[in-house]
Amino acid sequence: MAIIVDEKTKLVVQGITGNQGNFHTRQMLDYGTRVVAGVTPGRGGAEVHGVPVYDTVQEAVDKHGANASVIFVPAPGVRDAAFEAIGSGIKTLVIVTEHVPVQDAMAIVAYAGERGVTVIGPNTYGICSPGKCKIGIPPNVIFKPGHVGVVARSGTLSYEITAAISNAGFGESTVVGMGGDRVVGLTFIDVLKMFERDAETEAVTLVGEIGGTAEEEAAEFIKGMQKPVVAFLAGRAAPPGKRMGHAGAIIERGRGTFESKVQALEAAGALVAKLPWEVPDLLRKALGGKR
Amino acid sequence: MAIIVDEKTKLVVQGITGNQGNFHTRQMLDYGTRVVAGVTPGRGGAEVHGVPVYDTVQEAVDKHGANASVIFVPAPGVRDAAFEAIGSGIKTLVIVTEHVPVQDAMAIVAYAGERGVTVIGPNTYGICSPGKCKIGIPPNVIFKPGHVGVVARSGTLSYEITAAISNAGFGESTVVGMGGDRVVGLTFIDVLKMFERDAETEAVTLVGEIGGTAEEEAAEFIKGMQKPVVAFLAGRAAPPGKRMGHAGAIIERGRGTFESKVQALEAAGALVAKLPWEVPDLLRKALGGKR
Amino acid sequence: MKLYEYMAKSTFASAGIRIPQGRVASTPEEAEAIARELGRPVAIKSQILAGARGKAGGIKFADTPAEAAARASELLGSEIRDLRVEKVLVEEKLSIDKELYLGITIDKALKRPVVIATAEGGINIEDVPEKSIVRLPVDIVWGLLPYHGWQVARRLGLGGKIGSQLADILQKMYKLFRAYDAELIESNPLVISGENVIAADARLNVDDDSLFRHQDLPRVEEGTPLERRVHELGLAFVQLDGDIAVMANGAGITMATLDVLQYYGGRPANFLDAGGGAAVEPTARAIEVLLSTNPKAMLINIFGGITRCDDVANALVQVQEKMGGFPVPVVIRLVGTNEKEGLQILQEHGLTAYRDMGEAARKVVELAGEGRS
Amino acid sequence: MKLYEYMAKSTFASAGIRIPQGRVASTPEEAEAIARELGRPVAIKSQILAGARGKAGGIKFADTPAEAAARASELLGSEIRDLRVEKVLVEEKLSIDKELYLGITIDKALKRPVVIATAEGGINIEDVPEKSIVRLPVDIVWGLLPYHGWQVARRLGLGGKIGSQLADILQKMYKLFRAYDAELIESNPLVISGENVIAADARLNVDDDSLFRHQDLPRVEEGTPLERRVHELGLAFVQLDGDIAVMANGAGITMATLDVLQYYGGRPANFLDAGGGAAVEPTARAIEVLLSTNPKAMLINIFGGITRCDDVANALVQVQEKMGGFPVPVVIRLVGTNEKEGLQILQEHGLTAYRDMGEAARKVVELAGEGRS
Repeated sequence: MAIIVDEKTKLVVQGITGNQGNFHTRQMLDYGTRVVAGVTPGRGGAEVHGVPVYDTVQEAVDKHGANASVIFVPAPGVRDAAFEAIGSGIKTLVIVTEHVPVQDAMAIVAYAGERGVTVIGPNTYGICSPGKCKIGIPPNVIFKPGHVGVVARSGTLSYEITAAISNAGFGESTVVGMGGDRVVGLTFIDVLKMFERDAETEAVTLVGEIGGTAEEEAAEFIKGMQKPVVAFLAGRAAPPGKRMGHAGAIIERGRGTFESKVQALEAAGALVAKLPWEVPDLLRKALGGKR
Repeated sequence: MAIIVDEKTKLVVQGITGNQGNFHTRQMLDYGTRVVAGVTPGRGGAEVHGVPVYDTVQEAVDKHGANASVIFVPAPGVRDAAFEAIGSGIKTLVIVTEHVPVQDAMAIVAYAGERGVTVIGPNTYGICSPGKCKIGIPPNVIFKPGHVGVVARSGTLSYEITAAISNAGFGESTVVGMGGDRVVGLTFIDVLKMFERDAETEAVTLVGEIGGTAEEEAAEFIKGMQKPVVAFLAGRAAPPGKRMGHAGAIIERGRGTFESKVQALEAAGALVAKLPWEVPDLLRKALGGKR
Repeated sequence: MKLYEYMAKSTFASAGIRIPQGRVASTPEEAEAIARELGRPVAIKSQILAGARGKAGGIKFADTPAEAAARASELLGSEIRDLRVEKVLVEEKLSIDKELYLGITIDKALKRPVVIATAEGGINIEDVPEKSIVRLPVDIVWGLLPYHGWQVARRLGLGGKIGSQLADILQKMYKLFRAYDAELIESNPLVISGENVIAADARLNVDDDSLFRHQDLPRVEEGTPLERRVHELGLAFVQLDGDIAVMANGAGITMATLDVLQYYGGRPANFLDAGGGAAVEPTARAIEVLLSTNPKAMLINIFGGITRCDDVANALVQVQEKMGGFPVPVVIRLVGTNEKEGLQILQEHGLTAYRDMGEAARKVVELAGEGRS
Repeated sequence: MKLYEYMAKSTFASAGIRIPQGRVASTPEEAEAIARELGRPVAIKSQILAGARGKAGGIKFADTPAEAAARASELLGSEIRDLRVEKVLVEEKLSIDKELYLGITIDKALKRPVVIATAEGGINIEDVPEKSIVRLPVDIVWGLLPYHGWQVARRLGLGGKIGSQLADILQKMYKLFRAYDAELIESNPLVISGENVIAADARLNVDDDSLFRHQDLPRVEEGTPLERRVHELGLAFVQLDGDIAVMANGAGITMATLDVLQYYGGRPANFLDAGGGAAVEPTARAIEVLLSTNPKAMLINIFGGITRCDDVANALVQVQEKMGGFPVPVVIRLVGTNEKEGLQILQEHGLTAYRDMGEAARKVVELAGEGRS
């Protein structure tokens, strides 16, 4: 099981001949991900770490059965690359590139919606179902196969918490980085639904932050979940109205404050950690309590 | 029963304050069609033949439960009017206007497809379920309630044949003018499927013409139909390569000839009339044979 | 509306698609001057609105400016495929490694644009076997994206810089297709010449119905002088070989009228669709034009819907009075909207009408002295 | 990137949206000249990147050119809402019948543009009750169509010519929104003045990530001088009130670092996200900038992913050597990619690092002399 990606995932790397694409293809191969092809238009026929390079995603799909793609191309080319992946029959699309124009992101998400394609990102570290498949850029060492589903908006904070979960002995079913941009493919609710259905997942960790109302909306769904949810939220110390790097992390009109998120999540039955490394303790408590 | 429109159809007329819109609103009211509202942006508050006029289709939908619309606005405004109807929740859209740019028609049809809206036209005389509802511009007198479904590409020829069917004593379940343009909302197959399912329809008359391959494609479907089909095709005398008024009626590359259409239809079991007024005779024969 | 090659090429160039160097010329002297400027062998191409010019002798080559003048002189004023050559395009003669075909048109069944391409360009696309043709339907909403160009290139067996250029050209052609409301845009041949891909020919047919938003485009007229006269009345008209003039209202009924005439052994002189709701004036003018072609007889077949029978009757009466009576027998069939009023008007002027299309058709064939005996 | 009102208004005008007559001025003399040209009472509006200028005294009125010069002189060089006024916009004073608000922004949850409008314009949109606000999500694929404008007009209770103008303005604003990759475009107030609808104010915020395709736009800088210095390094930076300088890699972890510092009683001096994979040079420059603000201590919190621990270590060592030792205590937490190499480099230069974020945070709070006792 696990969600979205697993040992059946066959990955194509768009922008494989660039520095990032090249480096992380090596990392993903080392992790055991089935990287079946790379794409760089005009570079068809080349090879990167033994992975064949094509001019089009269609060739990777037709010749290797690729069903997932990861995009490392520079921001101005992301829209085209994403549309190519979606139009060529890819079912899971991970967009690592940051600084993608938000109107491009809206178009990509709309097109993917029409075609039933799952989009992770833009501006995501990616996704990992430990022991099965890692797509994106997180360090290989932080993951451990297990039964906690992790879903996060931000990257490094998510590594921090995932490493804490692994080190505490739990391990993860799947770790999903939704991406830090204002418009991304998945919502917390999308991912929570998948974890709720996934037989391998016993508890869920949600890593959120101030700004927007995504956590408040997630709380509505959490109310009806069978599986326990442990949350950590960043931004308690952020002053109102200051932009904290993520375009999404702007406190607007009294909504999306740290307090409103904590309140909503706790009211929905989630346990909210005060410090990142408290998450494993709360997981222990939650799993003890509900099971 | 009948197909697409019936006594439950509530019509809004877009462009009701124009000459054509005004005149045909009167005709449709006389026929008994439930014309519940008209729309002309900037003319909200007016009345035409007792029908209230609004600035937006949304008001007609919200206040009167309009579920169908007919468009009489000039060609340059059709795209906007059609998008408004589709976006406002209208379910059946009849576009009478001719000379709509074909790229506009493609966009309208694509948008309607996304929203599950039935589009009749552009460049159609409309649709009539005799005794229940007439939308568009055909003369009221040619229709008679009955059990023959009529589907046609062209207008006046379709009146000719419908009148012949009425005069012969049959009457029609529904008469559908798909529209004479290259790109229109419905195909013969779409309409044949509906007639095949419609309990009130006992036989179908298909009025086609040279050009394109719509009749050949229809023949494929007719093979599997339970109900008998009688066809008439125009264009036997047309010289190859000459454009005969309908943009669709160009003979291209040996496909779409008169002979290929007759052959395909006869092979599928349809009876093909040599002259328009032979249609009732063949209907009599077909209904006698199959029933 | 079809654009001449030189017009289509100028849109290609404005979109950044590479075309051969050259210009259009109306006289042999201009052709010579252009050839001298180019300073190399040239192609001289008749500017007519028809395909397969090469086979018909419409394209010639010249090595020197003097030769260019001579060849242009042969072409200018001549008739190629029944069309008079008024301009020639004088261009550098390309060195050709490979000829491709690349076009975008509308797929009526799919209701969307479709790219058509083949590596076997330069000849009639109709003659290329189906398996050598690449078809790529385009989503009208999302448009033709860069990767589509690459998909087409790969399916034509092209890669590297040539593949990249082809992908780029296709993008630009699609932008033109949309920007100009094209029914068809194509390059045949699209030529691979060394490291470059060049549109050696260009065609752009604009949807007539969209012309209201293309005021910037030149207006190109097509058809015989007679056809142009009727088109100016806003009516659809095609000249045919027979001698029974025909007017009906609606394309389908007009075609069916020709079919019925032929069925009874008559030979129609034309297709004239008076359309839906044409007013008295253009209808009268159209009748006059038809009579001016000296047919043996004329058939007016009206089933009034938007078209009102009284309008048609008034048009007929107007022409009759203006001409002092019809020069040939005119058979009228008149039913539908305002039928009673129409028949009344005819009667007052000594004209009669049939109610039945078949009878009217048989009568006009008889009066024309044709038909089955 | 926020545009100044006068820049936003020039895009409005280029799209055909009516704006008040007037021009921007940098001196009282210019303001006077513009008022003279206009020949009527004027408004003089501070050009600063902040809302609610009116309440803060940033908008003044003048009946004569001399008065305009006096008012401009008061505004120019002053500080409104902590921002220095360098330019004023001198415009005709409108006669106002009604003030509307009309804007388009991005709805993150719906992942599409959304029109926001209210008939209660001219004040803070935040203060308008929800029921008076019209929201209309726009399909990014099909765009904002003419009828949407009419729907908004009707929901604001507008019809006739005023409704028609509002519908037209909304269309044009959406085109600007798309053309300029806007995050926000708005007019507040959009004014009904007699028979006209006029954008009395205009705002256009462009998506920073899209600037590569907007080379034509002026570049407007925002933030404190210190913030601008760090932004030039390509890093996200916000000044705060405390005295513990902070650098971490990633927005979420940086926010969490601030939270943890605060939890232990520390007061962070800034938010600095060194981002994913910043190179040695900008990292070193950022550390220097942080140290230049005279904090009591500094915390470097790195969980290496794309960011490599050896790069961060090298940046620290570079700064240490350049400054001849750190002026304040620097606490380093370093784990993740190339951790071993990073720790080795630190050790060679007499520096140590924590593995645990909590310990590092407690330590830096202690060294800053803060925290719970």
